Amino acid sequence: MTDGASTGLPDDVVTAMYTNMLGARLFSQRIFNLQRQGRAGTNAPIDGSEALVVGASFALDPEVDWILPQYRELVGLERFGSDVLDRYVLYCIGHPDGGHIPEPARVWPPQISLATQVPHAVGLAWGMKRAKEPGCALVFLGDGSTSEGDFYEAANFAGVLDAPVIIVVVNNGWAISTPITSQTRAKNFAEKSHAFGIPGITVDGTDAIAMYEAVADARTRAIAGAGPTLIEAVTYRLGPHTTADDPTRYVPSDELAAAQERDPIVVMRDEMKRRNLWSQEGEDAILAEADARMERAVVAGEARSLDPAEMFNHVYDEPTPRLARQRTEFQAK
Amino acid sequence: MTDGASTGLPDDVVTAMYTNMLGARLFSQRIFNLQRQGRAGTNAPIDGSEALVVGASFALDPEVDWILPQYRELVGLERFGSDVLDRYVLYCIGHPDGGHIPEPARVWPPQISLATQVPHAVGLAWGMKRAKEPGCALVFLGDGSTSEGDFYEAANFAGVLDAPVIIVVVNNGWAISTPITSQTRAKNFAEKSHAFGIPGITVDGTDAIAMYEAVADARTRAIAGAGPTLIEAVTYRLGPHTTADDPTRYVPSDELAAAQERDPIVVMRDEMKRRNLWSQEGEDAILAEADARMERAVVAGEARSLDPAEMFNHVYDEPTPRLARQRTEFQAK
Amino acid sequence: MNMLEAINHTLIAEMERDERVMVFGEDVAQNGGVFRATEGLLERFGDERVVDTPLAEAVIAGTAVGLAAAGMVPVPEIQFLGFSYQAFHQIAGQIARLRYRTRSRFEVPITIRSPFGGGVRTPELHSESLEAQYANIPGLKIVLPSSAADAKGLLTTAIRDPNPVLFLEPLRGYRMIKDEVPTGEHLVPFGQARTVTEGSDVVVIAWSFMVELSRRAAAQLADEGISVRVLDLRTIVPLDTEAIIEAVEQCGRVVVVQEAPETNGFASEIIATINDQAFYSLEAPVQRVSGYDAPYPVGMLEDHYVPDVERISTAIRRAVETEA
Amino acid sequence: MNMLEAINHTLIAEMERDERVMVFGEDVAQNGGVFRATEGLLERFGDERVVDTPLAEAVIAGTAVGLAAAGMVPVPEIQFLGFSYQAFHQIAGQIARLRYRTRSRFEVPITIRSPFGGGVRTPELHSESLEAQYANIPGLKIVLPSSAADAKGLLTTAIRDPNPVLFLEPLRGYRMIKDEVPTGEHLVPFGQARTVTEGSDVVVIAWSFMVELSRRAAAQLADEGISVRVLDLRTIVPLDTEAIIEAVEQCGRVVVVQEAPETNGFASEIIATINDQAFYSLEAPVQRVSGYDAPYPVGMLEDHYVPDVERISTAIRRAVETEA
Ligand SMILES: Cc1ncc(C[n+]2csc(CCOP(=O)(O)OP(=O)(O)O)c2C)c(N)n1
Ligand SMILES: Cc1ncc(C[n+]2csc(CCOP(=O)(O)OP(=O)(O)O)c2C)c(N)n1
Ligand SMILES: [Mg+2]
Ligand SMILES: [Mg+2]
Repeated sequence: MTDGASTGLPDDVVTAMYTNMLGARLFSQRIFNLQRQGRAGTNAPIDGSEALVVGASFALDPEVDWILPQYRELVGLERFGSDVLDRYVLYCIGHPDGGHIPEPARVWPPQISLATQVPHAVGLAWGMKRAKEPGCALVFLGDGSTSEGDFYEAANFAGVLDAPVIIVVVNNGWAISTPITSQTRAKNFAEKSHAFGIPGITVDGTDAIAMYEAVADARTRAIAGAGPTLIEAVTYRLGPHTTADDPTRYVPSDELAAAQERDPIVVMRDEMKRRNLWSQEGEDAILAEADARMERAVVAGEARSLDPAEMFNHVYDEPTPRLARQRTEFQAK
Repeated sequence: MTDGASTGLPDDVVTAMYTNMLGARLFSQRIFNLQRQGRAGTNAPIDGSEALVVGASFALDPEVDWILPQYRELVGLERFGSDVLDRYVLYCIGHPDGGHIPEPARVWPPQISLATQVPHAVGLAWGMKRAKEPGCALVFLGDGSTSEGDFYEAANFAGVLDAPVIIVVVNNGWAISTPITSQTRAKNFAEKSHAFGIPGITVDGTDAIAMYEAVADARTRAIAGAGPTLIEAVTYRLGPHTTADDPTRYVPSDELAAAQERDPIVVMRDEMKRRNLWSQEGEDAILAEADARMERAVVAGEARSLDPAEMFNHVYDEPTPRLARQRTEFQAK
Repeated sequence: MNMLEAINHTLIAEMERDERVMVFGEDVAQNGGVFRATEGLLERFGDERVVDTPLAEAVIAGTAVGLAAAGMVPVPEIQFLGFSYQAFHQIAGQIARLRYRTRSRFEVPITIRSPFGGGVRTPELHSESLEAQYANIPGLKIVLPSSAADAKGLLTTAIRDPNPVLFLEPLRGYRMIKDEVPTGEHLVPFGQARTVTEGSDVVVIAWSFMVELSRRAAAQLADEGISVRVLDLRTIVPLDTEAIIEAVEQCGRVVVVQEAPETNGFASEIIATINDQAFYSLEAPVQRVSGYDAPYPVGMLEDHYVPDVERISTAIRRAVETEA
Repeated sequence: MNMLEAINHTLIAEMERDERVMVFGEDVAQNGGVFRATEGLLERFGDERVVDTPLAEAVIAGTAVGLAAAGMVPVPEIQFLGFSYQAFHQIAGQIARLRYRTRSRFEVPITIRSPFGGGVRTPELHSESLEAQYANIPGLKIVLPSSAADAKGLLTTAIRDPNPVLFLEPLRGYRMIKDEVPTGEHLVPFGQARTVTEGSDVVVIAWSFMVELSRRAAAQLADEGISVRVLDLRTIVPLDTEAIIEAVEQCGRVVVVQEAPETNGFASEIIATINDQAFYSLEAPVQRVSGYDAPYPVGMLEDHYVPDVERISTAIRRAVETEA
């Protein structure tokens, strides 16, 4: 495992990352609560993935690089534009515009059909390479999702193409109730890279700086034309799978307790303290601001109007005659 | 690569293997010619795979083990019962009974949808393990087929299950016109085993004895409960992909010439000579007998009757009312 | 008993009856299934028969083929029907054909259970009604219970059937649908539609959760003096053509209701079947009520998308009002 | 020019016109495709635009999504339509929906080319007609040319269409179908059926290779004094409902021909559409001619399975003879 010992990252960057991580957890909790109040649908909290998401996003260039998330990461991508969170709130409350993260944010919407986003990322990287664009694509998928054929097919093809793509396996120990030991006998998820002939590394995913460095290295390689990298970011899912899940049925409490010791927020807070960047007031201010930011997102989201006939738009660029007929019938009701 | 140096295999076994290999090539050529005469459909010659097929089949126990072929191997499985060839001839001439290899032969019919047979083999091995049956399942797939999700998903699950399955990747350099370099960047196909946490070995697939030993070892492990093995058998496709293919469009002639030096029949003939088992008369007799055997298969196959209404049978155990109605209509025509 | 309980009880009963029956899939063992349909099976039957698989639908379906060849009776679960797409090549290309390809050397007594259908604010690909995409594939049987009693009777039949069965469970009905479930062994044969309510002016043909909505529409219209028969197909393959013909002959007017998109949904096949075999009994065109030809939408739109009692009632009125 | 040549020429023309167009798939580059549809493209456009992929249909379809997002116009080939099953989750679950999910942030100008259809003794899963399984999936357009000229005109339209298109090529027609192909730019709009032969007693509605057989049946029946109109749908999504209605109104009698299995094939949708919109013009039930509800069979049986001129003629006679 790459060690997360602190490096030359400037203090302001470290502070920005910590701010982002605190925000991510708060946003996630707020959305979770919205579901409990019947104001949002099923959603998956980020708890445990803050460091790896924020670390990765800081190592990328939002102007040229792309992020293709699974579903747990979107609350942590503030660096890629404030639209990401605003739209994710819409997504969670069930508004169709939630799937539309507007330009210039280079972030795809949540992917529910697991691992299908990996071929998309590889295709995108392939296209960027052909177009001689400067960036790369980074895709997140879970440990469980690595069992899907799409992951293997895409990672393998990425190798052949030397595509500028970074594949991040978020190993949080669980796929709903299924532990990684039921998922694979591979020594770890980085080992899977041997099947594709690409580099694979395991990173401490609770350490934002370690993640930052791993992604920065992979990005340098990708952009230099040296091809894809598989990064396994090891963490632990600190919350339930989603609002619909009861982890006490299957998560061993001692395992969870041990994982909480390595809570990514705590790890980063320690780094902040080590650098003399942390204070209670500072933390309170960050949280207050995040809270206000989230409040604005929710208020705007819930106020956003929606014509039910929107349901017929964007199926094609222009509706087929049949769809147009259905829309007319619907509106005549 | 495991070395194919000759071992303690008794002379009569070596002779039987050689006989089988010669037969396989002859059968394959005859079926190829049937297509040229308009008497059979598209088929894929075995040339280059004789040693690895025969070597594998000799390391298995036809009474308890199973073989799930791709499509190129069926002419080489005489050891699993003479029905295998007879039915394969029916298959190639387009008779539906060709897909039915009768009991007790533990061989599945050809698989056209590439790599889909790997999950079947893993399921079969899983079931045998649960039933505490003594055998194992061996599945063949091509180098190209390793790019399919089914291969990865199945090999990975096999690892988790400790299923008694042997996965043989026949690396013959090509998938139709696509060379292995366009298929993957993995160092070799045995390396893919790291993704599944199972042993992977590369074997000289032109050497029947080396193949025999590799499969025998894997079988011992499987039956002892030690789980699956991935075996890469390296050879070269000496003929066209199928009767429909023109390899001169893409196979470099020097590469082919080099491969012909390692023609598995020649390699085994050398071993026969080394053991003083070979004579021209012996070879002629084997070929004459194989020829007669094939002639019988073709005559019987072409004489086999077929009621067109067979088309409605075996869709279900009993036809649905609609299918029965369709059959009645068909017969009334 | 609700439908979920009926399914759970049936799985237990069948696993007790036949020790070849195996249940496997994502989160079915330790967690008892994300809806608890397989609750308690692991404790009862052990981890050789109740297995949490890796997250890979193709190999869930594909290993079922091999297990069947080894003499097992596989009852895999696909967590949501939308994810059966990942296994489509195994279901449509392999499971549906193995018997045919091998002239019955290999039987395929597989029952794939999977929830589907909308109305409960699930994420993308959790709600889609895909039965029509499977109905065009010969070799499968497709079963869609609409009551708890039928869930038991049809699941029992499915598990004992030597053919591959897609057993599709209405997500919205899991807990909402409650009815009397026969105790003891209970088998409902495939291909026998059920008359849910008697009626003579018009017949509404439906399956799965749309039966429940059609029943409500029928009850409502009874007050208006319209006598509505509701016919629950129960299985779409095999199809109870006789019951359809008989109902069309008696009522002359027909409504077909499906949750799936209009174009080439299974309603089209019902209409084609009526055209083929009961054309002269039709007094008016068949009315079809469907989801729209748009992907299943997100939460705020889904109640507009999925047919509801009002749309069904409107179609019924239109059917009876249309001139002969 | 035969259909294969028309396709090849069109690919060349479109790649010359628009350098964003990329062709990729199994054996399409070095080998020029197993049927030579992509012959010469590699030499002409280089290995950045014409790419042999690994043997993995899901990633062929899936990378097309990403390529489109990078501004390319992907024209992937699936070697045989039967193997699109391996990519079903990407085609049905992703390609068909990305525009909808993202409210058009991401367009999906992908044209998936794939041969299908029987009659030429191919191995298993090479001959299946699967169009109906795709027609129930909103977001796709489904195009099935029956002439070389249309192959050019429709493929040009497909490549320029900003929506995902399944472009399904009749294997049996690749070399057999030959006709005059307009030189220069030629676009055939989607959703406009083509009247292949004029006639007034009965209309035969077909698509892809079944159009050719229907034309032959029509020619044959002309001698018997039956005037048969043949309508080639060209695209089933979008569907030219107007042309269908008009033909039904004028002929009163209808035959629908498909190669796919009967149950829930696209013929069912045609019949349902006629029921919805031209019911009162029907003088007799629509006759449907289909493959059977069995998996596509092996070589010795396929000529019995696939509809032929005789079965179509019989259905036409039955349509005109049936009492009103
Ligand atoms: C193709 C597919 N199969 C099944 C599911 C249902 N499902 C949703 S999340 C999940 C577990 C995902 O685990 P993992 O990939 O480890 O991600 P995590 O939730 O742990 O971040 C499952 C099985 C799905 N969404 N997509
Ligand atoms: C799923 C699937 N995709 C594509 C094909 C078409 N096809 C038939 S054989 C072949 C190449 C197979 O190569 P490989 O696996 O290396 O086996 P080999 O023929 O070399 O023995 C292809 C692409 C197929 N049969 N199945
Ligand atoms: Mg996980
Ligand atoms: Mg090969």
